[in-house]
Amino acid sequence: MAVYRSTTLGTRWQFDGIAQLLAKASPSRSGDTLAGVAALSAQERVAAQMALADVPLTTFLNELVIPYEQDEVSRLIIDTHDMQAMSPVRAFTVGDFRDWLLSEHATTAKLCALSRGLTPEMVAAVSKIMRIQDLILVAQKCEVKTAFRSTLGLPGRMATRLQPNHPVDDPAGIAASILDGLLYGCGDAVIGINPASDSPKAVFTLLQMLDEIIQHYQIPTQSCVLTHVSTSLQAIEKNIPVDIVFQSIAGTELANRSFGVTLDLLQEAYDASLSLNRGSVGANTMYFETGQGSALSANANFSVDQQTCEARSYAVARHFNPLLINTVVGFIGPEYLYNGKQIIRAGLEDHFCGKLLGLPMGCDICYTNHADADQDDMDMLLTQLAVAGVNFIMGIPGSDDIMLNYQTTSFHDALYVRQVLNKRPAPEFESWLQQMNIFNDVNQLVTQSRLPASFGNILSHLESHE
Amino acid sequence: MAVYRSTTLGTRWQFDGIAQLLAKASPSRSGDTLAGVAALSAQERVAAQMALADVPLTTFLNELVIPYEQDEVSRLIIDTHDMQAMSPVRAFTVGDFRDWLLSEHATTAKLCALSRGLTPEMVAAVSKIMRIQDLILVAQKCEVKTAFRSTLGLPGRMATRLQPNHPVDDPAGIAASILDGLLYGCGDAVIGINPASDSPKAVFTLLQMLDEIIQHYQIPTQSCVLTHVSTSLQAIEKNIPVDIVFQSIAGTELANRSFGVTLDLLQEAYDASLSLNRGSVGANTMYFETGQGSALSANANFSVDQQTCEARSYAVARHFNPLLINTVVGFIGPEYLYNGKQIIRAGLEDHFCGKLLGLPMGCDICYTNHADADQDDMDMLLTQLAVAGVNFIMGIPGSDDIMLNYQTTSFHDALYVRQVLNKRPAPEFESWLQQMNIFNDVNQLVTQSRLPASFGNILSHLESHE
Amino acid sequence: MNRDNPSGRIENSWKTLNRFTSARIGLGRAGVSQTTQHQLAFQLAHACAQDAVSRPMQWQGIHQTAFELQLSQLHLHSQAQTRDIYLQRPDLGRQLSQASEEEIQRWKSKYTGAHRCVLVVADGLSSTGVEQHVPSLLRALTSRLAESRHALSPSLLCTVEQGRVAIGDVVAALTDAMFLVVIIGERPGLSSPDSLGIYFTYQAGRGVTDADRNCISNIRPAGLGFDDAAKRLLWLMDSAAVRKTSGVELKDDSGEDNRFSPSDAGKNFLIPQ
Amino acid sequence: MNRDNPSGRIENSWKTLNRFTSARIGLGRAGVSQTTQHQLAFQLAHACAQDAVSRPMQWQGIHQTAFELQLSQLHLHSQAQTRDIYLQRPDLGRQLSQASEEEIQRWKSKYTGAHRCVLVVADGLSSTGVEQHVPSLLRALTSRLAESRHALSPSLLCTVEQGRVAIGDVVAALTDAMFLVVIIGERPGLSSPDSLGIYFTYQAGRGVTDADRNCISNIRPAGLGFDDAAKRLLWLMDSAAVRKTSGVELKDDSGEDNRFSPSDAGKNFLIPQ
Ligand code: B12
Ligand code: B12
Repeated sequence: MAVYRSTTLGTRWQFDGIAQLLAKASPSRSGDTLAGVAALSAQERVAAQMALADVPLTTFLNELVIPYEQDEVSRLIIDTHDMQAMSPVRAFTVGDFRDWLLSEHATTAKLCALSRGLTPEMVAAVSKIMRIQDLILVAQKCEVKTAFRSTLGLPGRMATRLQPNHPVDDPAGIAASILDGLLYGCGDAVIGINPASDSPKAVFTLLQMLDEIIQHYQIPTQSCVLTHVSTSLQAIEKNIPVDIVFQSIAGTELANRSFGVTLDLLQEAYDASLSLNRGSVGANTMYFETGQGSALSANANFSVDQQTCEARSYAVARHFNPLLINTVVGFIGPEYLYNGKQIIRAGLEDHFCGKLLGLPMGCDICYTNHADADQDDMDMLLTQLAVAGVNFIMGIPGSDDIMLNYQTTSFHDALYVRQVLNKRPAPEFESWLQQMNIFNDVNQLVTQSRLPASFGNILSHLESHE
Repeated sequence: MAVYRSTTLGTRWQFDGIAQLLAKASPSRSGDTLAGVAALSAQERVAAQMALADVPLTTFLNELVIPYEQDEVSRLIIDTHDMQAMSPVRAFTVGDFRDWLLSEHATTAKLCALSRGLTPEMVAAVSKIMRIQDLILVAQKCEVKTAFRSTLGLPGRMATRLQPNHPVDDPAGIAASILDGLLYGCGDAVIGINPASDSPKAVFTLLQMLDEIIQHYQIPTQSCVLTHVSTSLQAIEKNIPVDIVFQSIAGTELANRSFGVTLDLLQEAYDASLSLNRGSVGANTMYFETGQGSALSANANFSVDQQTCEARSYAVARHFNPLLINTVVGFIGPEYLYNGKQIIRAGLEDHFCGKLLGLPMGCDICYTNHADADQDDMDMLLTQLAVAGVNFIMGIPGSDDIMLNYQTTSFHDALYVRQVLNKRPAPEFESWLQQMNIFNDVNQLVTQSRLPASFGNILSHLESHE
Repeated sequence: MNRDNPSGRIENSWKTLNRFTSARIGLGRAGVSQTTQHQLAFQLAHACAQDAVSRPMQWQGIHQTAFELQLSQLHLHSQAQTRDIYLQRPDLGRQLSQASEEEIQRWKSKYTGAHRCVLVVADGLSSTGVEQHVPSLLRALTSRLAESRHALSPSLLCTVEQGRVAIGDVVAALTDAMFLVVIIGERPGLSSPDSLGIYFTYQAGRGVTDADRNCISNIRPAGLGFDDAAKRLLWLMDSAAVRKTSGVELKDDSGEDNRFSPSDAGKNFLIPQ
Repeated sequence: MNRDNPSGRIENSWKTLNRFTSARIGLGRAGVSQTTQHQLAFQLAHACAQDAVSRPMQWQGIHQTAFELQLSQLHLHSQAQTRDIYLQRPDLGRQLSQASEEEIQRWKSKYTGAHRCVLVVADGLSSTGVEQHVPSLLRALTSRLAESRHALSPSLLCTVEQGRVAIGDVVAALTDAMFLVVIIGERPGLSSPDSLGIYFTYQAGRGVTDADRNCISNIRPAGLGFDDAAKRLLWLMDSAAVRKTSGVELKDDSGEDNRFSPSDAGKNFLIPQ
């Protein structure tokens, strides 16, 4: 195992192996402390960052944080690395790499071309020696475009996932949330339901329902039911209309197994979804969710710090050309990200790492009630991610998910970003919103007290049926 | 004393007097806890916010937080209140006022016209029931333009104060920092030195020096030496070139007295500065600094919460049509704002309150080494204030003030904002930067390794003299 | 607060749809933002939800019910001694204290009947939910399990303080149970501070992962009913007994109706009939 | 780290001007940002400066010097018992503990000589500065004050643990001193962890405000020299004795040269001569 050294004001430090070096160089967070891998003092952390800054990028191709033989994610990372694409930064140390990323040399085009030449460990490493403003500035230069029925990731735009969850998957309850979301201009990234139940039958009902709505109102968006990938496979077999296939993933083979998935299973699902050919403007068919701490929480982190594990999950995602990838940053709880500050930094790191690796990053800007965080923290992360050019965020009625029991961004929050940073929805969805009289032609919300005529008389219908 | 009441889930709460209600409704911060006025639980805080939301705005004209007879700041607030200007919001409660501010009704023009109809207590009150995104969204709609030799506060622009402090006011040391700052595009708000010494002679030397530099390089900016107002008066008497007169101010008469100032003294200084007529594009001649906690730290807070005290200092500032007002938000230390989160929220509150009151708000985005804060916190506040449209920020070499012993924004930080949010300098200064070959015509920094020719051969001159 | 409109507030007529969901729909707006009223209501709910996490648990009701149901009982403790430690050290919430392990061993050495199924009730993140709803859920479960074709009635109920889901694995290993049912307080939501989850594992024991479990979640009056939950669990257990597996390989095909009661519930009213 | 340029770093030739200032000038840039090297150097300095705040104070050196200078000494404590309390409760750092008040009273009841001036040394926010520089500053002060026309040599030196500036007022009140000189550790800066401030008050006592004090700040080797500081203080005290006031009404017209030593220092080189 390689040994890394540095000296600060006369104190000499030593780090055993690249995984330890990465962990000690990580900005402070509770999950790394829980895992026993965090730096023990601020000085030790800076010492590790200094040593890390001197590590050549190529080291990460030779010294793996989890051995090649032991982990299929490691194998995927190494086997798909594109040495040609890496050439502009191949001679760099991590410190040089940071400087280059910030420099005028690193244009949008160059960054796009570079992504397949980068590994998760390289981007995790450089993120650890970056300030928040660096994470924002570089991410803003990246552009990752994907499409299915709407085009996502275009400059000046930000999309939203409409998340109409319900504790017993009741179609009327879900329809109510969907209507509310659409009337607030939400849903261009995907209309995606987390099903409370694992029953295939319930999942199929929801898939059918979403498809009907999208078709009936001709909404240029896609549907997704966030069930286990194996259930989506069943649905596809049964000819249930599946737009986008979802799966939670993590950065180690073992953690993925605890989620009941392998790369093979994901490949199978990806192939199946592609075969359906349901996209109109593009063929990105997968949706992944990740979040710092999931590997550790499954006892499958191998002493790798949680941010590096997270970046490794992006290598898994990248292999399947997803339409969306979402870091659900404060979702698990304070065991992994203690407070608002840790959640904010983690969200910006994840977005940065994902974008550099060429992924269509979104962020579920969220917190749980057992964490030391509140709406102010979410506003901070939201505003900064929007400046950094996040592809999409969540949209949920009044920020309150009544099934997953956590708080994420509301429909109103997305509109706040549209207003203060002039961020537009996906182009196809934007036209639809204008047609439906939800937005006016300068993209201001015009929804008033009553439903726009474009929605017909569904409400009075309902009343009369009662 | 009026009593305010509310009920939360069956618990009944009572608040004695408007000052107590305001204090209990304040978002948590260490200074209010120190003062013994903070809410004792999250529920009590929300209960106070609910009661506060129901208070009519006119209440603040009748029930003062410090009695009229007892405090000249209270008298100033009441005597200069413009009832006519208040008419659009006169019938509102604090809660209505928040909704109106967020609504489309509150346009830039209407907000400008309203400012003299608002008192500090009204804006402090509404800020307490606002989330961070509200503080940003509303502040962004406000526009406060001032001018002297440069025009500040125009939309799409953000200025910087170049702060070239030195521990013994050494002119060469100060010149080195000024040059560095100019070469990084900094200094359009003011070139302002905090003198280490209180000696009038040293202050006069610095004033003379700044004037020479501005004249020699024809820089469309103004100078300021941040000495006590009485020393600036001496300088004016002695015909030393004074552009802008500085003073630290607070929100109560007693706190101002501990700073050695009264409204009369400030008026005298204001009149004297106006008489000089040195501005070329405008006649705003005053620069004030404030910061939450200063009244409490002078034992002069009268059990008023620190954010309300801070807003009251803006009434003092407003009376003298300042070119600049700067909330030095994390400057005093953790006794008043404990950590990054408190500093950030306070900075955004101050900016919001100042802008609503019609003031050209800037923010010294800063922290001390005894606070629980770091560069990441500063990046967060910086990014959000820039979105909110802050008029100006500080610029200092490498964020490190070697005389005041604290960290504030660097020249680089300002450029970060220019890049990610496309914020331009003051128009006159922008032209100058382009002439001097510091910025190119799309406002990108072009400074390279050597001095631009426009600075002549001062460096080689210096070498040859050694 | 003045509810009229000079302040520019816009209300939403469709907020009446909240008869179908407790989601915060139809809130209206002030500009693009939430109105003061809803903003403050949210803040209050958040203050209360945070309190719910640290609310201490009262076990009497559950012990009493278990007694009435004639279940053998053990009261156990994880290695997380306090709430504070529990929140910071999930690993400790997954391990039994030494004393608790010994207690199980004592029980086992004495127990002579057939023992296939163990029930574990852990406080998890919501003492409110566990306290208020576990008694009803226990009644529903025991009566449904009694119907089982595979004789799945539990022979032991373990209540665990400061427990996480995976602590059940240890209990199952020590008791040699083939069927493990963990009932646990889900983390409290803003509008759902009282929700329960059931995690079922066939042949649990150390080394098991979450992929080996099935989950029935959102059990509470405003969510999945207690008897519905019991029926689903019964189906899962019966199927596990036949297929000899649980987790991702065992889909919940119970076909239980997951509908709400109100008249129009269950219907996607967005598509005109 | 590779110091060449493919990474796009730009260095600044004028960084040599750092012979005039310890400010972080001429850092160069990566795009518009600080380079990795400077970014990490800053982080290290910050980690160290934070440590400096909590570093415990060693008083021996100061006591020893005072003893050599034949100053009467009292060692006192504020009401802030620990560093932690000190940081959160500035009000307690301004009050003397009961025991310390009594100690002063005992001293006063015994002291018979003429007593006009009291010296207070408080740790303030930088134990480093106080420990390292107060001995030299004390020597400079006592020798300068001995020159005073108004017989201002201090008759008592009080060292105060966990003290704020205003604690001197209490000492002055209890000792009945006319001249109060507080030497205190300024808050540590990133590049100046060792700075001292002197706060002087004429006729201090309870009820005095900061407007009544004069301040001489940034006393340290890289800032204002000890003897220069002493000269300024002497001037302030002499003038206060004449004008019977201190604070904003007493401007520091001492005219002391505040120049650095290096050859070009003191010159505004931006204006070609
Ligand atoms: C937190 C959470 C997670 C976290 C768990 C990590 C952690 N340390 O807590 C993460 C993000 C990793 C996660 C992942 C998944 N989850 Co989940 N999760 C939750 C959530 C929001 C709260 C759970 C809780 O409060 N537990 C109580 C505490 C005290 O338990 P704990 O011991 O601290 O934590 C354990 C459990 O949370 C368990 N767990 C969490 N999710 C799931 C899902 C399944 C199927 C199982 C068996 C166990 C399990 O894993 C944790 C570690 O052992 C629930 C929603 C709810 N209202 O409960 C959904 C929920 C349980 N999860 C669900 C699903 C579907 C998943 C995924 C299968 C999604 C996917 N397609 O990949 C994955 C994989 C799960 C796995 N096999 O490991 C569904 C289950 C539906 C069902 N009836 O089967 C729920 C109900 C949400 C939903 N409707 O989408 N989840
Ligand atoms: C913090 C600070 C403040 C804070 C004080 C509040 C607080 N609780 O700390 C605030 C922002 C209110 C402040 C205000 C001013 N300050 Co001031 N301040 C400082 C600073 C940065 C640190 C002081 C320190 O570390 N003290 C040590 C701790 C342990 O003491 P403390 O008991 O906790 O705090 C007391 C002192 O800080 C004192 N104090 C702070 N500033 C000043 C200024 C003067 C003239 C006096 C007599 C006392 C004083 O007031 C505090 C409460 O009693 C110094 C710079 C430095 N390097 O020291 C400048 C410094 C002392 N301030 C200075 C000045 C000029 C001012 C103002 C007069 C500016 C103005 N034009 O209005 C005002 C008014 C001061 C007053 N009369 O009250 C100058 C003094 C120059 C001189 N040689 O006289 C300094 C050196 C900075 C500078 N060069 O500009 N200040």
